[in-house]
Amino acid sequence: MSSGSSIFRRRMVAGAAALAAAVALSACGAKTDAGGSSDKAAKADTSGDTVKVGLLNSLSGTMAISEVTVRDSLKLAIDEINAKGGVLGKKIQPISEDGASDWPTFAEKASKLIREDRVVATFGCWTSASRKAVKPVFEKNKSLLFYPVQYEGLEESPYIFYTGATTNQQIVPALDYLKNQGKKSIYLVGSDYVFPRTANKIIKAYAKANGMKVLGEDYAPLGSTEFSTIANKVKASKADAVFNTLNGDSNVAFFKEYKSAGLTATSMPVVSVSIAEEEVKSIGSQYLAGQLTAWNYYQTTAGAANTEFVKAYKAKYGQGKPTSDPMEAAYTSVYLWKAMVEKAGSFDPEKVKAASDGITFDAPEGKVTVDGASQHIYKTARIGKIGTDGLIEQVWDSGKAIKPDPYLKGYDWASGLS
Amino acid sequence: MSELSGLRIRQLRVSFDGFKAVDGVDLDVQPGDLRFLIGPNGAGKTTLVDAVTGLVKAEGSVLFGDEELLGRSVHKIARSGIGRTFQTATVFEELTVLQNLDIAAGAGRGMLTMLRRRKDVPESVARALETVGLAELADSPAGTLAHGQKQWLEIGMLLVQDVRLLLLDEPVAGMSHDERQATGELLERISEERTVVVIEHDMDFMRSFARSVSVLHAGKVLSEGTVAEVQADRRVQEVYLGHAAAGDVLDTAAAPAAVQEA
Amino acid sequence: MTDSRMPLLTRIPLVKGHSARARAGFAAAAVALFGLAPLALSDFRLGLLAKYLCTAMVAVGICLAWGRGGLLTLGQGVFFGLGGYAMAMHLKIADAGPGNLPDFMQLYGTATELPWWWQPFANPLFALAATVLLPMLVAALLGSFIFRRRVKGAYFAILSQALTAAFAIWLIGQQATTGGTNGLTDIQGFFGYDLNDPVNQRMVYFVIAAALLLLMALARQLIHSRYGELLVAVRDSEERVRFLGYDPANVKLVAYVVAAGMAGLAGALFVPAVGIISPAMIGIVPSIEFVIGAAVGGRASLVGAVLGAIGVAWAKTALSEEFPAAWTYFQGLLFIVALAFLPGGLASLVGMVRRRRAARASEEPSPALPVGEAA
Amino acid sequence: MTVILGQTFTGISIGAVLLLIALGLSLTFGQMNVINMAHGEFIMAGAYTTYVLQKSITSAGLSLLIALPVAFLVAGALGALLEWLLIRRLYLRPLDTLLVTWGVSLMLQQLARDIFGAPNVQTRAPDLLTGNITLIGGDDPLTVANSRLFILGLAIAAVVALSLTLRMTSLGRRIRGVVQNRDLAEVSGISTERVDRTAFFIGSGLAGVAGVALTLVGPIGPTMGTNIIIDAFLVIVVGGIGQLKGTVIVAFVLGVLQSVLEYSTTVSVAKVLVLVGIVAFLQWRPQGLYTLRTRSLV
Repeated sequence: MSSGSSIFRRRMVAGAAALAAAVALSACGAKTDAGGSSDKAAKADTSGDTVKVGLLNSLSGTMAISEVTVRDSLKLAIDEINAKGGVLGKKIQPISEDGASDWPTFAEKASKLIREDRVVATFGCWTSASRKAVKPVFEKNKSLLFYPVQYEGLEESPYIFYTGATTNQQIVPALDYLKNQGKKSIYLVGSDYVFPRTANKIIKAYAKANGMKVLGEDYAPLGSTEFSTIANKVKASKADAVFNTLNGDSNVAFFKEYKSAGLTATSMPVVSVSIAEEEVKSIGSQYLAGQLTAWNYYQTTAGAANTEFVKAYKAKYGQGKPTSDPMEAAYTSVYLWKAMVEKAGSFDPEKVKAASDGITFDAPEGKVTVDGASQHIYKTARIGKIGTDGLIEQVWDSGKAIKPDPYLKGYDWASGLS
Repeated sequence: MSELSGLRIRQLRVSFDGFKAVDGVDLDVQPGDLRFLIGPNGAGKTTLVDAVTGLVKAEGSVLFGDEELLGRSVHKIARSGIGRTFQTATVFEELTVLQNLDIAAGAGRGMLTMLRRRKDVPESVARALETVGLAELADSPAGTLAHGQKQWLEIGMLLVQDVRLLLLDEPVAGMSHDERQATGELLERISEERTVVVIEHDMDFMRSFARSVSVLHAGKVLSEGTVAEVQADRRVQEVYLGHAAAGDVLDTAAAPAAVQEA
Repeated sequence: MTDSRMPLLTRIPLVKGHSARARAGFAAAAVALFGLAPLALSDFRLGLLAKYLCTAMVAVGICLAWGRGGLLTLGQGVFFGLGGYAMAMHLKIADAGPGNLPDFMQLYGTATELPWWWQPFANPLFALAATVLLPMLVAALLGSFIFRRRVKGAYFAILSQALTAAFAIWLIGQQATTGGTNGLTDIQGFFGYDLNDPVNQRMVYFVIAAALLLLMALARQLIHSRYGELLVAVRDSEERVRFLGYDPANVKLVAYVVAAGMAGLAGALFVPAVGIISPAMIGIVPSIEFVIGAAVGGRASLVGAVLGAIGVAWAKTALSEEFPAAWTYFQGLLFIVALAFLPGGLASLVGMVRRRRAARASEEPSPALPVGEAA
Repeated sequence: MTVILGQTFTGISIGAVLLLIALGLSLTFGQMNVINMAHGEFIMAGAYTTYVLQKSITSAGLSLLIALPVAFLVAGALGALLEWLLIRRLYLRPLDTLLVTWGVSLMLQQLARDIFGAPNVQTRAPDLLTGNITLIGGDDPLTVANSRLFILGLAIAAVVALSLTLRMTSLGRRIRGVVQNRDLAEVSGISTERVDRTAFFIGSGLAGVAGVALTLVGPIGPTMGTNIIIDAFLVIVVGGIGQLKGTVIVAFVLGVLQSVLEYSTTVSVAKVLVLVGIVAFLQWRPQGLYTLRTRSLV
């Protein structure tokens, strides 16, 4: 008995010591909060020759494929700005954090960037879920996030600038295009998450008001790669077109199945809103040629600013790397932030916000303007057709930059949506 | 100590995918008997014990006292006072001898007792430790016991379980001569208060300790009686004892298997 | 048939503990958690530690179910999620205020009032009880089916993994009422306390630390009770236990249900600590990550499992920040090394060193403890 | 009517994919009673083999045909290596094996990412396999995709080849001997070590073949294995250990069930329902559809 208990005691003591060590480990690199605990908003550090900005992207996990390209193009913009002297005379020092495709991790890393690294602004996030996860963190700490991806709208956070398209700059124009092409019925296919479900809600409202029929609506779990049943249903519906909000791997399986079912871009075109140049590369133009996409930017978009952007990107990351809409929006977001800071003459988030309205930038997609009220930007909608060479050729654009309307207040048919 | 009960098996049949492992066995074991079941490999001995203890499904009838066992689940049969051992000693190797016995003693314990710590050694456990001669090793992990000691521990577990019928599957396989002798004497003592059935290939051991013997062959009872009666049975000699060497072969074959699995 | 006689390597003797000494150990842990950590760590790091401690709470249950009971549950995410959602549902209702719908329902849903299955969670007592009881109830239902039919070993592991996948898919599919992939986010208050206030965040940390110690004490009591001995017996030879007159299904069920309750509590406390619960915490990958911590530290050792869970969670934060690719290799290596070559986890290293030292000190062979792998 | 027939065909084609994935798994699970979580990554290895071969062989059809045996060898070699390095050391520890092979699968995925990049890669399918044939013409035609027919044919061929190997060759007899009674097999002079490794080689090789087939219908990327492997495990669990017929029947039944439920509900609900069905099934047959009876007691 007694020998047993002494062993146990030593074990517990050792355990406690180890626990203490673990605690010390997690303290590594920790800085104590200077301002004390009552200070709610962490103050960004602008005292030195450099200012830190956060880059918050998934560098691992399922979303890494897409988000790494965004991080790369953010770095490109930062390098360019630093080469030309920085912002307000200070060099930008990017702090890159991995959101690991996991929403709580995004929240944790956002918090770290703001409170530990004291960044002046953060760029990143891709999925709506990750944006929703970090939104309270940025609001709580009164720090700015620049979000570069097209999304489902219905959001205006005072501390987020949205440089990707909201629904009235991507989905609604795409529907207008289909309507003008004489498509009377559509079938909705999407991955099972927030963006497709919300987008489809808007599409259904639009269809109802515009005399289009929605013949079916199917969602596949994210990562799902078995699409034979959905292809059957789509085929049986005999719709005029398919509106596709699938994400990632699912697109590959869907288009392979689509072609196998004998459906083609001429018999039943598919409009996709999540397929950019990079995705085309991984699916294969064999399956995609002739299908449509809706974005605000393509690698082929005309203009000197884009030629330069594509050239710079390829020079930095390799000739084989295509540029895409979210990458362009991310690149643009850094320049927009720079312009706001310079106009405000300060890195202070409140002053930057106040200075944001009307800021313009000659972006690769064309001239963009910040709408200070919604903190979204004016963007031109573009419909593209995927060519046999894997590039996307613009077949239609909205002519002018569309004013962002995240809550679709300007559209009567959308009044019941939120 | 509870009252002695006997075992009464009628027309027991067990088949595996058409193969009749036990094919209409009638068997009576009197209360307090020390019965040996012998027979060549594949005769159905172990399957018979499996059927009685609920491990395999069987047809027919198995009465213990006047309780019908067939159709009950394994642990319910165990609770009605029947315990068994396996060809390979299966004790809980990571628990101590004492803990092994304590678990065996505890099937009837209530929730509260279970959730508390063992404060002292229950009396039945202490007695069993003495009976099987493992008192010295009470705090050793069972995994460190020698092969023979594990078999004794298993028997001890049946004692604290307070079973009225012990079914032992080759308890002396792999034991030294002295250990066999000790085990045999232990079984004799136990059978004063309980009914014991032993499956055994060791003919010497059988001859020394069996009170009665049943010979199984091809899923049926071939012969039954005292050692002398069975030995005198021509049919038994033919299928089994007749091949003089058969018993020896079986003995030596059993040994390495036991060692390997220990 | 499968692995009821898994020759385990976790040859850690069941030590007869002395509760006074154990209390000293717990006191030391309490000092570390309540004294040292808050002093040494910034608010941000303390928040991280709170998150790690939540995974450690799950590890306590895994230690019991897997380390002691041999039930490799690759589905703890289900119970973590149930607890987390139960808590978050209440907090969302409370945030919205009486008569209002939680924000995401207004965005994605069409309902004008709370779905019926949300309504009970408006009651704080119901929600609190549900965080623990709901996972336990689900585990009891599942377990009584699964164990009674003797689904075990790898079958059980695969089934539990499939269940967690199914649960995550279901949650995601119900966007209007569960928030879909987003989960329940933007949680502001915790029973009247503003979670944005760092002081309250600290309080949440203390609650979590206290809960962890409580669960460890509970698990320790169970492990050292007669039940704990029986559980090990069931792990090592289920059939044998059955022949002793026990129903092993019940023995396993208790461990499974308790582990589920612990995961549920962990999930519930994760919500105020991180401010979000989402299906990302529930699927196959997070469920298996709960297991790896316990495996590295030592699945059968309570302290080992807890430290392993904290250590792995910390390593994930630290390494994935700098080297995301290397982290994946490292994680893979952890699985391989911990399970193939050090199945008792780090705790078994401590044991080995101690035995060697004891042997040297007494110049006698060490007490007969079988070391290494059988068979 | 066409819908019902169409969904049945779809189900059979889903089942064929499942079967092809699960076939090798069934062999390794039956052989050593271990769940190999890295099986999905062997499938991935097969798919990447196709991709690499297409870089040097431009004809899509020819490269696909060559990829079949090459992928078998590549994945088989990986499997044998895994068996030799790790799994044989974990004999009788199925749960540890499961987690260890999960670790291996993580590392293999990352390796693929480092070699081929994180994004999916594309392969070209031969034109013959991207079309379809019409079974019932008319207004509501019933068509079957050629790629699916190819996979069905491949799955049947694999089953036939495997079962002939198991029945007719001495290797097969040795494998079956070990599956039924390892100790006895060992005592009778069979080198169980060599049989184990060979079985693992064949089982993993079949995963490679499945990977080649999957390039026709799904994405080719580092995570392609994990996305489909759980379904394959369920096939094995429900089918039972060590018997091909269980795997074959269950793969097709699950495929049809999945496709019918998907059609009548949604994909998510179908997945959940199938799982609930599996739990219910295991209540009825806890060891799966078919089990080998052995006389081992514990």
